[in-house]
Amino acid sequence: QTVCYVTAADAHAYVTPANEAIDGRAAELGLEILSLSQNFDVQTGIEQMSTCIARGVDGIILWPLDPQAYIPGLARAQAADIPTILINSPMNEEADQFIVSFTGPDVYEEGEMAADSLNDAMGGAGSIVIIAGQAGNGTTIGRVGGFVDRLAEIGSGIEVLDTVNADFDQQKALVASRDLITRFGDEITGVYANDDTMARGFIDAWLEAKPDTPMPPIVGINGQKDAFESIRSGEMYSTIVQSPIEDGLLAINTMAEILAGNEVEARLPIPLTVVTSENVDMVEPAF
Amino acid sequence: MEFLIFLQKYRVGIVLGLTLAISAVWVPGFVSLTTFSLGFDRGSTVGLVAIGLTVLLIAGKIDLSVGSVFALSGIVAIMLQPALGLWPAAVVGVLAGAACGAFNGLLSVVFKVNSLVATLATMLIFRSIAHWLTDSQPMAGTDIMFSVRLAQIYFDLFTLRSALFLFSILLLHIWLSRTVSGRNLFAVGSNPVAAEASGISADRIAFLGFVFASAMAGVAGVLQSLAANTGSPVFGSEMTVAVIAAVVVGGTRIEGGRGSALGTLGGVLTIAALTTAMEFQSVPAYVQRVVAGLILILLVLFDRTVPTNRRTNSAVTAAE
Amino acid sequence: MTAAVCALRMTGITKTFPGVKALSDVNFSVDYGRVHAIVGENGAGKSTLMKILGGVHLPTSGTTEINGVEVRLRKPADAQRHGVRMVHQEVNLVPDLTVAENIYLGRMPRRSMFVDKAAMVRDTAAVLTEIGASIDPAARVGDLTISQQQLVEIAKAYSADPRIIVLDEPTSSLSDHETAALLRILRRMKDAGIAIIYISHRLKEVLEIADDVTILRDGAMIETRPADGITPAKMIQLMVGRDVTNIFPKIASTIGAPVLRATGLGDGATFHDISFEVRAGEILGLTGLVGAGRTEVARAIFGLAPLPFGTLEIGGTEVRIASPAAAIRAGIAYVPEDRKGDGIIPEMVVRENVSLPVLQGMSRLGRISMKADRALARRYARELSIMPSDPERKVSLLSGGNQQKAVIAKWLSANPAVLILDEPTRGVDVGAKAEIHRIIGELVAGGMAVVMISSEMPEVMGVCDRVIVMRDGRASPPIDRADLTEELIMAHATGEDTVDLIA
Amino acid sequence: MLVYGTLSSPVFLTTGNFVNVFTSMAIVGIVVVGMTFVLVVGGLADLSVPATIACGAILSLALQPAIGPVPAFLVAVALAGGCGLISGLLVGYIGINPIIATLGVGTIVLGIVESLVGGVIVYGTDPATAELVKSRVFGIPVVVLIFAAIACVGHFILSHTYLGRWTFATGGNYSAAEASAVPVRAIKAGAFVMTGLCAGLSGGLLGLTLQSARPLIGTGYEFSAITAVVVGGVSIMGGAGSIPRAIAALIFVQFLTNIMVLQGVRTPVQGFVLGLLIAVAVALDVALRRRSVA
Ligand SMILES: Nc1ncnc2c1ncn2[C@@H]1O[C@H](COP(=O)(O)OP(=O)(O)OP(=O)(O)O)[C@@H](O)[C@H]1O
Ligand SMILES: Nc1ncnc2c1ncn2[C@@H]1O[C@H](COP(=O)(O)OP(=O)(O)OP(=O)(O)O)[C@@H](O)[C@H]1O
Ligand SMILES: O[C@@H]1[C@@H](O)[C@H](O)OC[C@H]1O
Ligand SMILES: [Mg+2]
Ligand SMILES: [Mg+2]
Repeated sequence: QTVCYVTAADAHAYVTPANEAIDGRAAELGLEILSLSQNFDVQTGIEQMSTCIARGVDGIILWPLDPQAYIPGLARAQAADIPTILINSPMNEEADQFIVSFTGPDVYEEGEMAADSLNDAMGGAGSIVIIAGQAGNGTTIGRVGGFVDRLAEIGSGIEVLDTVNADFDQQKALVASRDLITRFGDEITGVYANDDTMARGFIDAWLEAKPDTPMPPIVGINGQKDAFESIRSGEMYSTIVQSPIEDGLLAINTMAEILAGNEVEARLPIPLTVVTSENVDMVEPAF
Repeated sequence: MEFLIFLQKYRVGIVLGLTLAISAVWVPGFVSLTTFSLGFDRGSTVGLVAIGLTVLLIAGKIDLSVGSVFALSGIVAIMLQPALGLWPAAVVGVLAGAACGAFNGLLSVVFKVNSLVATLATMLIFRSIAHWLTDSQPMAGTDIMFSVRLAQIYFDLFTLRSALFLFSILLLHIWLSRTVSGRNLFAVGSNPVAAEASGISADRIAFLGFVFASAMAGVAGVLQSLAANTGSPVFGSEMTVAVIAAVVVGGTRIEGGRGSALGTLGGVLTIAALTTAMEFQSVPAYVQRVVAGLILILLVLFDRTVPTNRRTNSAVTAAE
Repeated sequence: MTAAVCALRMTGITKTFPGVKALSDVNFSVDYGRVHAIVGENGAGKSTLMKILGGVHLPTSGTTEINGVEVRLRKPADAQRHGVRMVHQEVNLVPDLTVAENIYLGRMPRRSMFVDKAAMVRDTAAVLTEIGASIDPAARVGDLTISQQQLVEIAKAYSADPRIIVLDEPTSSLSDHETAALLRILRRMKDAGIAIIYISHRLKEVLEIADDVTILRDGAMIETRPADGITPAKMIQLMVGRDVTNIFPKIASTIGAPVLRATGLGDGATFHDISFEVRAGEILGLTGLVGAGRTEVARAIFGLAPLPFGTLEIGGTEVRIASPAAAIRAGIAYVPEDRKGDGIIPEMVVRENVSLPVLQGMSRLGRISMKADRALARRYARELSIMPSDPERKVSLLSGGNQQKAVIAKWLSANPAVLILDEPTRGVDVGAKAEIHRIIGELVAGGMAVVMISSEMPEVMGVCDRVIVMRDGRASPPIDRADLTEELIMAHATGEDTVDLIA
Repeated sequence: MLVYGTLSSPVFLTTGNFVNVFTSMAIVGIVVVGMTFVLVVGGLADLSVPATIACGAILSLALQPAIGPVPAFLVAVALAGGCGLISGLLVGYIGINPIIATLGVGTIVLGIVESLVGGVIVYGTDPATAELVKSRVFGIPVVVLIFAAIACVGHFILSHTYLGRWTFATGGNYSAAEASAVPVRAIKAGAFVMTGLCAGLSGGLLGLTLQSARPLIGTGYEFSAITAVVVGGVSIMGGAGSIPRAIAALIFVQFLTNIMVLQGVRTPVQGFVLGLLIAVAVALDVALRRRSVA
């Protein structure tokens, strides 16, 4: 049986290991994977959905980069009796009727966890910048929304100086951080990055601009190796381990269940762990 | 030699035929109505924009801003839905596209800014406006079920969009080959001095060319936004290159004066077929790009190096 | 047959270009149903007068009346509206359109919004047959030869039902057969009452077709008279009208050994079997009518165009020249005829233009020695008295004549053994002309060998030691200075019988 | 503008801010040097820059384990130059429109480089190299020094050598330059090689700085570079321009952006201002030129 996998990108710190996990597991399960990369372009993804349907595959795993735009494609897939699940990023509720399941992290919860962690680090007061992922991406919306809501909920005294989009991209984060550091300088007493690659970008910008000033506490997401090292060295405060491998495995395993005719849950989360200097040596980095 | 000239003349058709033939043999499940209808549908977004760009390139100008106009028109069409209703909002979206074209025309024709530079600037400007209007967040429309209907396939062959594309190509073909204004377009792109001397206003035609190109990008953008029920500031950011490639593969010359509707159809279908076939085979995106790039370069190379017995006496300068 | 009103009356037309007075106070009129020829040397102002009529140029002063009414012709469309159609000296067609579309450009027959292609092709075929051209109406114009394109231009003008038609050297690239057909159609047009203005250097043709002849010289109208009873010799005398040797003083020089010897040169298309030699201290003239192939020969020798046939020797050793750089190394320099197109780099200052061919030589490790660069420019600005003498001026701001001097300076800087000058005085005024001739004279006096291509008879007569005349890509044997007469050159250039001409 | 910056923001006139502006300018600045050659020679624009940057970045990291950091860097830059050579041959010798040629070559080269590394993101294996490019000499970041050196070399070539003079001549009047024994084809091709090398160098430095490289790493640099060059008054029709002017325009654009950042102007508006700046600068340039001719 063939499964179409419309992934976010070929080359990305988080997405690539997820892709590899899916390919590897699919081989074990005897599933053929038709892997299509959107290269972070929604338009491309929408067109690739058509290819999947035309190809008459047995199932589709979609990594949505937009909460709405794929809905007609999902509807088409449903009309063609092709079961579709979403991986990693959520879509709006309207999409629910067209999909069998959404596997992946609870991104809203990640936002909340990040808020708690940063609030701890900053003692409940200070001013921060948020380096967000792609504008309009479901993950970005969830991670920023959960974060901001949680700060309000716990009555934190943390003020958000600015939120910028850096598209889950280290280099864009570097450029954006330079601007933020230029603009706010020492006013920045904390940083929330929507993932660790972007946290890395901020760290580099800070080291470049203020090599002699201590780094403000930074919270990231993903739990990748170099984030662990940064936590050890004190450059980062915490990260949230969200394993791309588990992300990928859950999706492909769920698809296998569906293809075998079994019922699956409409929402299947992957585990999340907050890592700080306290537990950094007890947890395995995600990748 | 005769043979080469034959190849040269029908190169788009030949390349399309080869693509289809090879795909049919090597790609299992490729030959089917569904593949055809969906491949066509996929080509039609790029295709509608390509129609506009074909006209503009024939007139000897270029427009890099079509991708931004694509996004902006779609946003306008979605944004105004609550206020105006779906169809009127769509019309205003297309008009917004045309207005962008008028601005391009103003820069290029009135202020004499080279079209490459002018539309590079407006590419940034229109994209900024798109971000500004949406606050950089994609914006949802009012009726998702309409989008689902729009994506429907009729008679196992057409979606609304692909039917519109095909119809537009037909109109373009008639316009370019049969009408006076169509022929004047070629004259302006090929030798503006001779065209002026024959009483044709080259400036007016170039201006209208910009308006048309942007209006077509507007049509494509509005349709895309309706189909996705989303107006997004990031839509169309990868589009311009794909469109230029399709048009040039279709035999339209970037220096102006030569091109055809059927060529553009061929170019769009070739690229759609190629992409679909390679995706069927799970060929990685970067390999797909190598193949597409090679076809582009080889066709243009072929165009340059196979001499028809032409002896051009009027120097036609590059791009503008 | 004289109509009640003149088709055209141009009164007191003066036209100045920057640095050149192309026309001064010209009066010119044409009647319906007559062929009116304009003759004159190159640069006499014929084309300029016609471009004013065609709405291409505005006159500096003077009035134009068409059909008895004064008109202002600001653009080609204005002239066309008044029934004036032009066949310009330079072909100006749209290469990517078909013959039929070119002929009907701007006025295609329509059925509602569509081009009535059938009608257009039918009419085109009819027009082409009428003027005796066998060209496919559906052919792409860019695929035609120059002479076919010329015929398309003629058909285009003719098919527009003009009241006044202007043909500016329409036959310069036509074969005898095509020319004869054209003259037939002109007679028919004349009988239909059209006013025809006909410009040609082929005097026999002029006499065959014209009713009236106007002679222009140096931008002034010399005389209009009926064609009856005028002879070619008389026409030439009126055209030249001055003592040639006085205007172009020849500087004495001693002629030495052959420097460049060309044997059997041919490019397989525009010129064939060209042989000549040019000696140190000598000016070899290369003349002929426009389009005879002289420029092609020069470009091929200089490595700008392929030279598949023949051999070149410099100072007795055979050289192969594949590029201008090779030509410079061999000691050949070439001042091109199209100053704007091939001569100057407009955005550069005079200094930068002048040193272009020798830059490498004045550089060390790639770095240009500014000292050498400046010195070179100053030296030539002085020697050629380029005005203004500041070498840091943008060359595009100089007058035509001074631009030409800058281009010549550029080639002198390469210190060539042979200098080929293509129309070195085209488009420059009389003063600058004399200067350029002086410079050339001094160069040969210094031992350089010069080949000068020129269409201007007086210039050729005045300056050259020997002359070869080209016609249709072939060269006459050299004529020594002692034997030179304008009639002889004309005879070679037009291929007409000398006896006929003198008679 | 500098005055405005100083008055409006206390941060503006700090060394820290200046160092930042120059650091973020350095990478695109190196590309600007090459792109100036392309525009001056009449080559319209080199759109393969994103691909050549990626080539430099990806290969200088990917080849590190195999051949060591320095050779990897050199090979990456050389291959980027080779990519420029292919564009140059197509444009200069075959006469293909530069837009098409560079788009096509860029697509192909990027695809090949990606295939070589299996299409995934590439990480650095030698952190010392990152330290090196991020280090400072007399307080000036090394990348800024490299940029300054490249700019000087570029300016020297364009304005003081015969190759530069030939570049102007070729762009100013192709057939006149050809008739003046300038090797026009080679000069035209050379401008693209130059840009390939510059972009490769930029990409290599970028890769070493980030210690990771993705295929899309160079996206947008071509337009930033063209922007600086045309705002600097280099005509896209060729034949005029200078590297100091292009760099002055780049600095202008960077400080303009910097001031906008300091003022909290949102990113979309920055794009708007930049677009308008290009349009107005070029329109003015055209108008002034026409007046001086008339
Ligand atoms: N661009 C061109 N394409 C094709 N044929 C041409 C072209 N230019 C000139 N010819 C033809 O080549 C032949 C030789 O032209 P050439 O320019 O060498 O003549 P010439 O004697 O130098 O005349 P001129 O006074 O125009 O310089 C002519 O028959 C002309 O019609
Ligand atoms: N656009 C122009 N700018 C400057 N000078 C010009 C221009 N056009 C023509 N001239 C000059 O005006 C004078 C008359 O040129 P014109 O072309 O009218 O001569 P002609 O009699 O047609 O010669 P030919 O027989 O060579 O065609 C010449 O000195 C010419 O160089
Ligand atoms: O953590 C992120 C993932 O969940 C998102 O969707 O894409 C980029 C990743 O870094
Ligand atoms: Mg003339
Ligand atoms: Mg000539």
